[in-house]
Amino acid sequence: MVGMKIAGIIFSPIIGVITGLLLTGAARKMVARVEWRYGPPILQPVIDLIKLFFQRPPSHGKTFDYGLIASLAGSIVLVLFLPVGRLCPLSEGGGLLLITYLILIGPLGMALSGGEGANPYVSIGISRKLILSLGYEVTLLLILLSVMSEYDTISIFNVVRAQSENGWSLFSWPLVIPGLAYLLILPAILGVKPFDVASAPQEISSGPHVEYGGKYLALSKLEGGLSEFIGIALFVNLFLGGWSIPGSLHLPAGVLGVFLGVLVFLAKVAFVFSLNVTVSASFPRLRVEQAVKYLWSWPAFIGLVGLIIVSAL
Amino acid sequence: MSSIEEKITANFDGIEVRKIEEGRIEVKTKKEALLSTLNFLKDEGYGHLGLVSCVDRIEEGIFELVYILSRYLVGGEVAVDQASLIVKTEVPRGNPTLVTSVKVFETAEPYERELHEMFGIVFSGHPRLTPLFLERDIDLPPMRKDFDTRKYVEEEFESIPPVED
Amino acid sequence: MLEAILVVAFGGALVSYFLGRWTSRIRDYFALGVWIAILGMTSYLHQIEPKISTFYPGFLGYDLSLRITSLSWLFAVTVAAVSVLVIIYSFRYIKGHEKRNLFYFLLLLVNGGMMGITLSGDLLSFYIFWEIASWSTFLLISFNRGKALPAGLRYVVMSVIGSAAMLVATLSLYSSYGTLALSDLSTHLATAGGGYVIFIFLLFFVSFGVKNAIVPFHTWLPPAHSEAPAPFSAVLSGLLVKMGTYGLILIFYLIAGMKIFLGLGTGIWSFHYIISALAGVTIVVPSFIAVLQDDAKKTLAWSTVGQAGYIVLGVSFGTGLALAAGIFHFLNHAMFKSLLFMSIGTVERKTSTRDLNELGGLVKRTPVLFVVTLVGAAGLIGIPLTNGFFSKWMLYKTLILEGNPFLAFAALVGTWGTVLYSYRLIHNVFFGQLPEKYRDVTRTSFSTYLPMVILSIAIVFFGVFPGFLLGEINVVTTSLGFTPLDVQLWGISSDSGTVNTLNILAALAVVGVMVWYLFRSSAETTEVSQEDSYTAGAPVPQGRFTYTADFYRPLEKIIRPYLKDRIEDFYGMLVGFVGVLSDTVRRIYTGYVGTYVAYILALLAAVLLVQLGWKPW
Amino acid sequence: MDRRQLIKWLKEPLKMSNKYSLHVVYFCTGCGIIEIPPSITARWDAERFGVKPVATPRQANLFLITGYVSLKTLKPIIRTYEQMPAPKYTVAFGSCPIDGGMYWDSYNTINHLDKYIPIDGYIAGCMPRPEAVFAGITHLWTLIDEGKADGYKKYRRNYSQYRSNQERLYGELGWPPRFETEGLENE
Amino acid sequence: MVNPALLLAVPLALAFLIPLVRLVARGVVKWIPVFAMAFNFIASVLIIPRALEEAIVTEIGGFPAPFCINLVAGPLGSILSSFIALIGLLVAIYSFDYLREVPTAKYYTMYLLLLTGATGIVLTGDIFNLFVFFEILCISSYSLVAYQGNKAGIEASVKYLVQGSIGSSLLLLGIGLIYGQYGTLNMGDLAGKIEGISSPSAFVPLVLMITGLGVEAAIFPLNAWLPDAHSSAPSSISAVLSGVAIGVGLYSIARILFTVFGGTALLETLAVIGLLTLLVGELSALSQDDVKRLLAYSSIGQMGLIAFGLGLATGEGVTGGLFQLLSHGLSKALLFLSVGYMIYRSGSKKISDLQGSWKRTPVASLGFAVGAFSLVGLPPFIGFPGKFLIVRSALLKGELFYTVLVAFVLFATVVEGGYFFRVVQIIFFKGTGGRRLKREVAPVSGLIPLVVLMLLILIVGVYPGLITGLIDSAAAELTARSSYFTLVMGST
Repeated sequence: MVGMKIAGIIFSPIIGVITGLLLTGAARKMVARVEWRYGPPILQPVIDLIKLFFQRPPSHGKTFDYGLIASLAGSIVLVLFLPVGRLCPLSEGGGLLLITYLILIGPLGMALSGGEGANPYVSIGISRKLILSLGYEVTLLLILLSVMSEYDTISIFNVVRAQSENGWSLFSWPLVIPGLAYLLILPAILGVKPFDVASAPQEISSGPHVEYGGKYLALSKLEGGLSEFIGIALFVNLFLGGWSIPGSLHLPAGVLGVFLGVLVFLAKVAFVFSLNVTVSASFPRLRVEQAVKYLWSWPAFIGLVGLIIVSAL
Repeated sequence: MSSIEEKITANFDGIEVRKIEEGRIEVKTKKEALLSTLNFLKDEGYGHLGLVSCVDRIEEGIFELVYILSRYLVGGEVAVDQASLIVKTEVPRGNPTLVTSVKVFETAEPYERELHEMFGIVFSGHPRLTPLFLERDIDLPPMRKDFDTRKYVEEEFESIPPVED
Repeated sequence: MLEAILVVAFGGALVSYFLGRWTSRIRDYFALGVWIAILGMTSYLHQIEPKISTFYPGFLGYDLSLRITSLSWLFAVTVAAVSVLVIIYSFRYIKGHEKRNLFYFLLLLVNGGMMGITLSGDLLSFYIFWEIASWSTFLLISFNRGKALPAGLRYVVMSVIGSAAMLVATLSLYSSYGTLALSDLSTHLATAGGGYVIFIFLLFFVSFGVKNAIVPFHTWLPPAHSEAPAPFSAVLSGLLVKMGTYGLILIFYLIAGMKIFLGLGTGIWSFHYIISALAGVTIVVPSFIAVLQDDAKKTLAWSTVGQAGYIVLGVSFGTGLALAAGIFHFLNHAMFKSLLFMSIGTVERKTSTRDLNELGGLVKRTPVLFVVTLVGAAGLIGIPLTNGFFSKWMLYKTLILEGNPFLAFAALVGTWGTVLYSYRLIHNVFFGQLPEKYRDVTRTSFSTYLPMVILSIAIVFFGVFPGFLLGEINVVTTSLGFTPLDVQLWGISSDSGTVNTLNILAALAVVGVMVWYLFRSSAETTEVSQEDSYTAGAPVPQGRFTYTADFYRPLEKIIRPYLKDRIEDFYGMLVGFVGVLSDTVRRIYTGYVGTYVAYILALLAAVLLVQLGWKPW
Repeated sequence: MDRRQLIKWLKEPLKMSNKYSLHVVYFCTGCGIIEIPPSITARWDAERFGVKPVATPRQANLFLITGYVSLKTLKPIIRTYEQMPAPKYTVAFGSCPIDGGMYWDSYNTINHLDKYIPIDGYIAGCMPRPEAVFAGITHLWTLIDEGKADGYKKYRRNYSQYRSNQERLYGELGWPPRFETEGLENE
Repeated sequence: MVNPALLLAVPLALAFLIPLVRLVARGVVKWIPVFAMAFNFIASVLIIPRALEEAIVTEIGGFPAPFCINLVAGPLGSILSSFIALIGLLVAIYSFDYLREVPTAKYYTMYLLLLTGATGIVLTGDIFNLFVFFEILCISSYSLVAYQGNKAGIEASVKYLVQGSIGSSLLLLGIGLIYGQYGTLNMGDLAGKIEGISSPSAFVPLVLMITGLGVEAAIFPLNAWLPDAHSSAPSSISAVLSGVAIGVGLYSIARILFTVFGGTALLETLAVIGLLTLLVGELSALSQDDVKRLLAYSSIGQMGLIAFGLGLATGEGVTGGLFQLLSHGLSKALLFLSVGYMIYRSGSKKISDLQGSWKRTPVASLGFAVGAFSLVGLPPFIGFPGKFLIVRSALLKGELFYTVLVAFVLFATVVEGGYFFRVVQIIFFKGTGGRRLKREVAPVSGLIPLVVLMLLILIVGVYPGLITGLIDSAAAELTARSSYFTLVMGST
């Protein structure tokens, strides 16, 4: 078991970061394909990163640097608590409640560092980000609570293990409703096109990133990719049964099993992501009020109904 | 309903009214009578001041200011003859000063600023005769015919040396 | 020892007043010395077995006694510690004020009253110290002129109503059991009828609810906290509001005992569930009202109402973990809320404004203040390495696993309201362009930021090693009859879900260093001033380039209509009614002698008539 | 991504990454900007080459000036150029930035833009078509390869001359000099 | 051994000596009331220990018991007389040079007469003698109310005169009926003779006497004179009136009800009327903007509270009532004296003009705050034990009716807190914009009574045990009707 833990500690952040980057690359490719364009090579984000790390950017002070470092560190640490396939190094460290709070560190770190940039676009971006997060957080909390009270545990590892025994929760009765609600708010959690009010390049010249130059932009791109990965990984773990394969066949034990588990997990993540990108490629950007009004109407209602049913059963 | 020409000649003396072609009438007036003419025409329904521009007749030594008025509504409904009226006046090149027509037509304000900047015509009573387009203050207003633009470019821009390593 | 504490506390207050009239420097250090001595004495009482000592034998037929139990020790030490820090902070804050001796006298009186409340052994001395603390709070709230007066009046009327309720409850307890000492009250109450217990609980709930600002009684708190002088509003919201919690725990668990309190009523309509539902409402609504406030102190005041909701929810939910979470959150809230009030007070003193729409850019002028406020706000939100997180985590865990997710949902949504307003506090005060008029803001002096630094270190230390506090709390909960929690230094480990702050710290540290190294090793950066910012090529407009006004305007448009405070209008209507009543009554004295004589004869005739008619006498 | 490419990547990642990831900030002055939308969208798709428009000069490393530069727009151009992080390249569209083009004798147009900011490459044509833009960009790649696209180094080296030219043009510029002007011939 | 009769004789003699002394040496005049009251205070304090074991009964006029006028100085009488003497002494010192403009001898004579009347009522054992001293008290207070000579003063005293005289005549009518009925005027004798009050022959005189005394004791419908009288009288006088005069009136009602008629049934209605007075007093005080009127209404309220306490008829209730009587006397005297100071410096009686007076008159503002807090019943001050005893005895009766009444009492306390704290806020924290007459600093001699009263309020508040012992025995004497009878009659 300890080997798995160490493997987890080393590999799951790397997997997280790489898949994050690949996801952004694939997203740009898919959006291009939707627009009948060839689109950049999949590894374009990697190239961008290398270029950005060589640029000599301006800095606005201590918080400008360390806020961003804290934000990226927070997101990477979050991946340690999230089961990536079978790798879940710190699973007993606090479970879903800790994850809901760790999710906060990324955006808050970014907001702190952007804040010192002293640019009005940053303030507008941050206030939109927080309002939007309030919008989708109401539904997300309803979903998490219904999952936790359904499986009667607060550790996400138990949730995934329970799903590997009796089927994915997206297709089990009471949890299909929260699953549906989660799908509705997924673009808002990822901050993708219809809901990317916070870092809209055209309106507020990419909000908090307005003053980010070379390595600052690189770190924020890494953190962006990672938080997208986390958003989808949470969905996959809660509703698509993490590393479990549908039907009765089980993964072989040992290192091969772990490897396969990770692959299955990543496949699910890729599928959900592509579903999401096609949605986002064809939607214009909403205003903040419209986004919050939408998020507080249908998804919240569905989430509430889910929670009532779960707590009634 | 007598045409506009008789009306103008009836009311003002020392004014020439000429019909260039169907729908365009030219009115030449003195510098001093300009405001009263504009007022009169505005009451006649020529409520829209299209343009104020200036022609530099260097050989006669005058600036010819051209006001283009047009009329859309007569007594409330659309006017039949869409005639546009061209009011001209002359100002000596020596000291080109004229009373501003902003009091009659507010829309004249930016045009008069531009004429002041480009031709150096001083409109007395104008709310703000500040520079409008030019970034630097040039001693001779550039649109005047005696302004040699090649010499100006030569002095100002060519004199700046290219950057050698 | 207990009597010594109280004598020193109240004596210190009096002496500091007269000392202050002579020289202010000696008074400051004297007050500090008094309270450091008290802190020493209380912490010396650590881990002693509970003992009772009567300090005043014959007060109107009772003997007033003091009593030290693990619960009262915990509250007493917190009171002493926070008041030491507040006194240090108010050296500089109140330096120029003309009535500073009065301020010191009242501040020490309030702290002494709170020490008395926590150490009192029977309900009468509890009531006496409660009253002393209340009226000195009233004087301190209305200390600054202007809007502080109506706020002080509103506070004092509600607190007099609360104390009247407590007086009736204490005396009806006395009339039915003949004794007021806490220890033997619990034996009597065990045999009491359900109706009587509910009557007593309701009365006590009214008086403690007023002090603890639970929703129906919370309307006095926001104006009072925002108008009181900063050091006192730190004490007010850090400690005084929590005396209500101490009272609730005292009545529900110590006197009535767990069985009775949790046994009242069944299911949804059980007494403790109604209080937790009320606490849930107290968490959600004030947190969102706090988001829309423009005045920094008002935001903090509304946030105190919200956080007090957490504590009451923990206390009234009924499981051992919930009570531990409630008490732990009280300690945390005392730390980070007094820290935030002190820092906002310093900002207000430096820039003479606390309107969030005008402040900005102070991070460059006062970096220490920024770091300290950041830690305080992190504690308020509950970022994992701060102590706020740990108590909230415990509360959610027990709420979910005990099977009522809706309370958990209310608490979690309240947290998100906290995230919004605490980030706005940081952003609007410290970030954005530094306006011209704050260019020459000086750095904070040592005696101002020392207490804040100590508090921020405490927040992070207890966030990383909660075991120290949890050990104490465990002793308290077991003494109240709950099963002890399995407490480690780094957190709680139980089969249904453990949290280990050490591995969070380790992970964050390692990953942080790696990211810092990656950051440091890439191309070096050039320092740039705040004028050099992206403005699409145009020059930076001086003074009009900061956008922190109306930070959450889009959200405000959506939720403003739902947050109208109907309770406040109800109270306004009540006061209006009393005013009308008093006007009509005043009409009786018409001013004509004829009517007065008529009154005399009317009374005489009425009495005689009644006697002739019905012979009642 | 054949083997030769891989070796090139490993040998000089800076050049390669700069070549294949040009984040562009367009300075839409004059008539050139109408050529940019078609070059980004479906038909010509600049993103194939890693050329992506970005919101702020801070995030960009390619500065595209798309037309004649009047006296009033030169100031924002200088500010934007100086706000971009260090390895940056500038490309000018059309003939007007070269020597003023058809406005060569106008009192209001800047004739030789490279007297005020370093220009790495020009794309000729009185508004070049998207194909010409891509030709320009691919040519820029070769310049980067040979290390000749070092406009930003030249600017820093001869900043005093640039600065004096700018001040001669405007008199007083309104922002302090970006680099210390005396004695910076190293670099 | 001090003969209680001296307590009356000395102040009376000195009162009439004052005009003579004024002819001879003007300066000495203002010292005489101080000597008189000092003597009274020392004498009554000396009487208390002996009176505790066994009440001192002295005959005046040489006749045997039922026919002579006898003074009964029991624990109740001695405590109240020492209380009256203390307040009188302090106010005498206060009005040393407070009324510098027109302190003619008439002020001091009237003042001494008022106090002798009060002491006489407290000590007397004979209802007619009670009426005589009652008259002395009323007449002297009429004249003192009009002392300032302004229009409001005269009008208020005329109203007071009209109602007072009606009250006295009713009292005299009651006494006549009783004398006709039972042939004796001695309280002890009457206590023996009157059995029940249900028969009209006993009930009618009782009601008449109570209504008569009620006018002076400010019971609800009868107290219409009090707001004008107390607010337009000079502050020192209104301090004595509120502190002592109405308290003594209430004592006489209690004496009539408890010992002479033994009408315990009527006590419950007394409690209800007391509550009514409390509510009316507090509510009408809420919307006042003249500070002395506010204090006058609060005196009505407090009298109602004391009547409510006495009306509880249990031993503890009466103790609470008497304790509240003393605490009200002290606090109200302190309030009126400090208000006198503040008005003296700020020039107007309006509350809004008192703002910032903490800077002009710090001691007086502190006095006002202490008095206000003790009247509202906050712990370290004397008001708290008073209110506590009353509320405890009401709850101890256990009936629901009384708990409801207690709820009303507490509502009244809240209202009282409301207006007192508003005034305290205006004095201390409103800012220094108030009107400021350039009168010089008030004389030091005025501050001594304030400080003494403050100390008394604080010490008795913290250690109520000092006087609760005395008050318990006084309450016992009041409620034990038969022992009074044997005391007075048995001694012959």
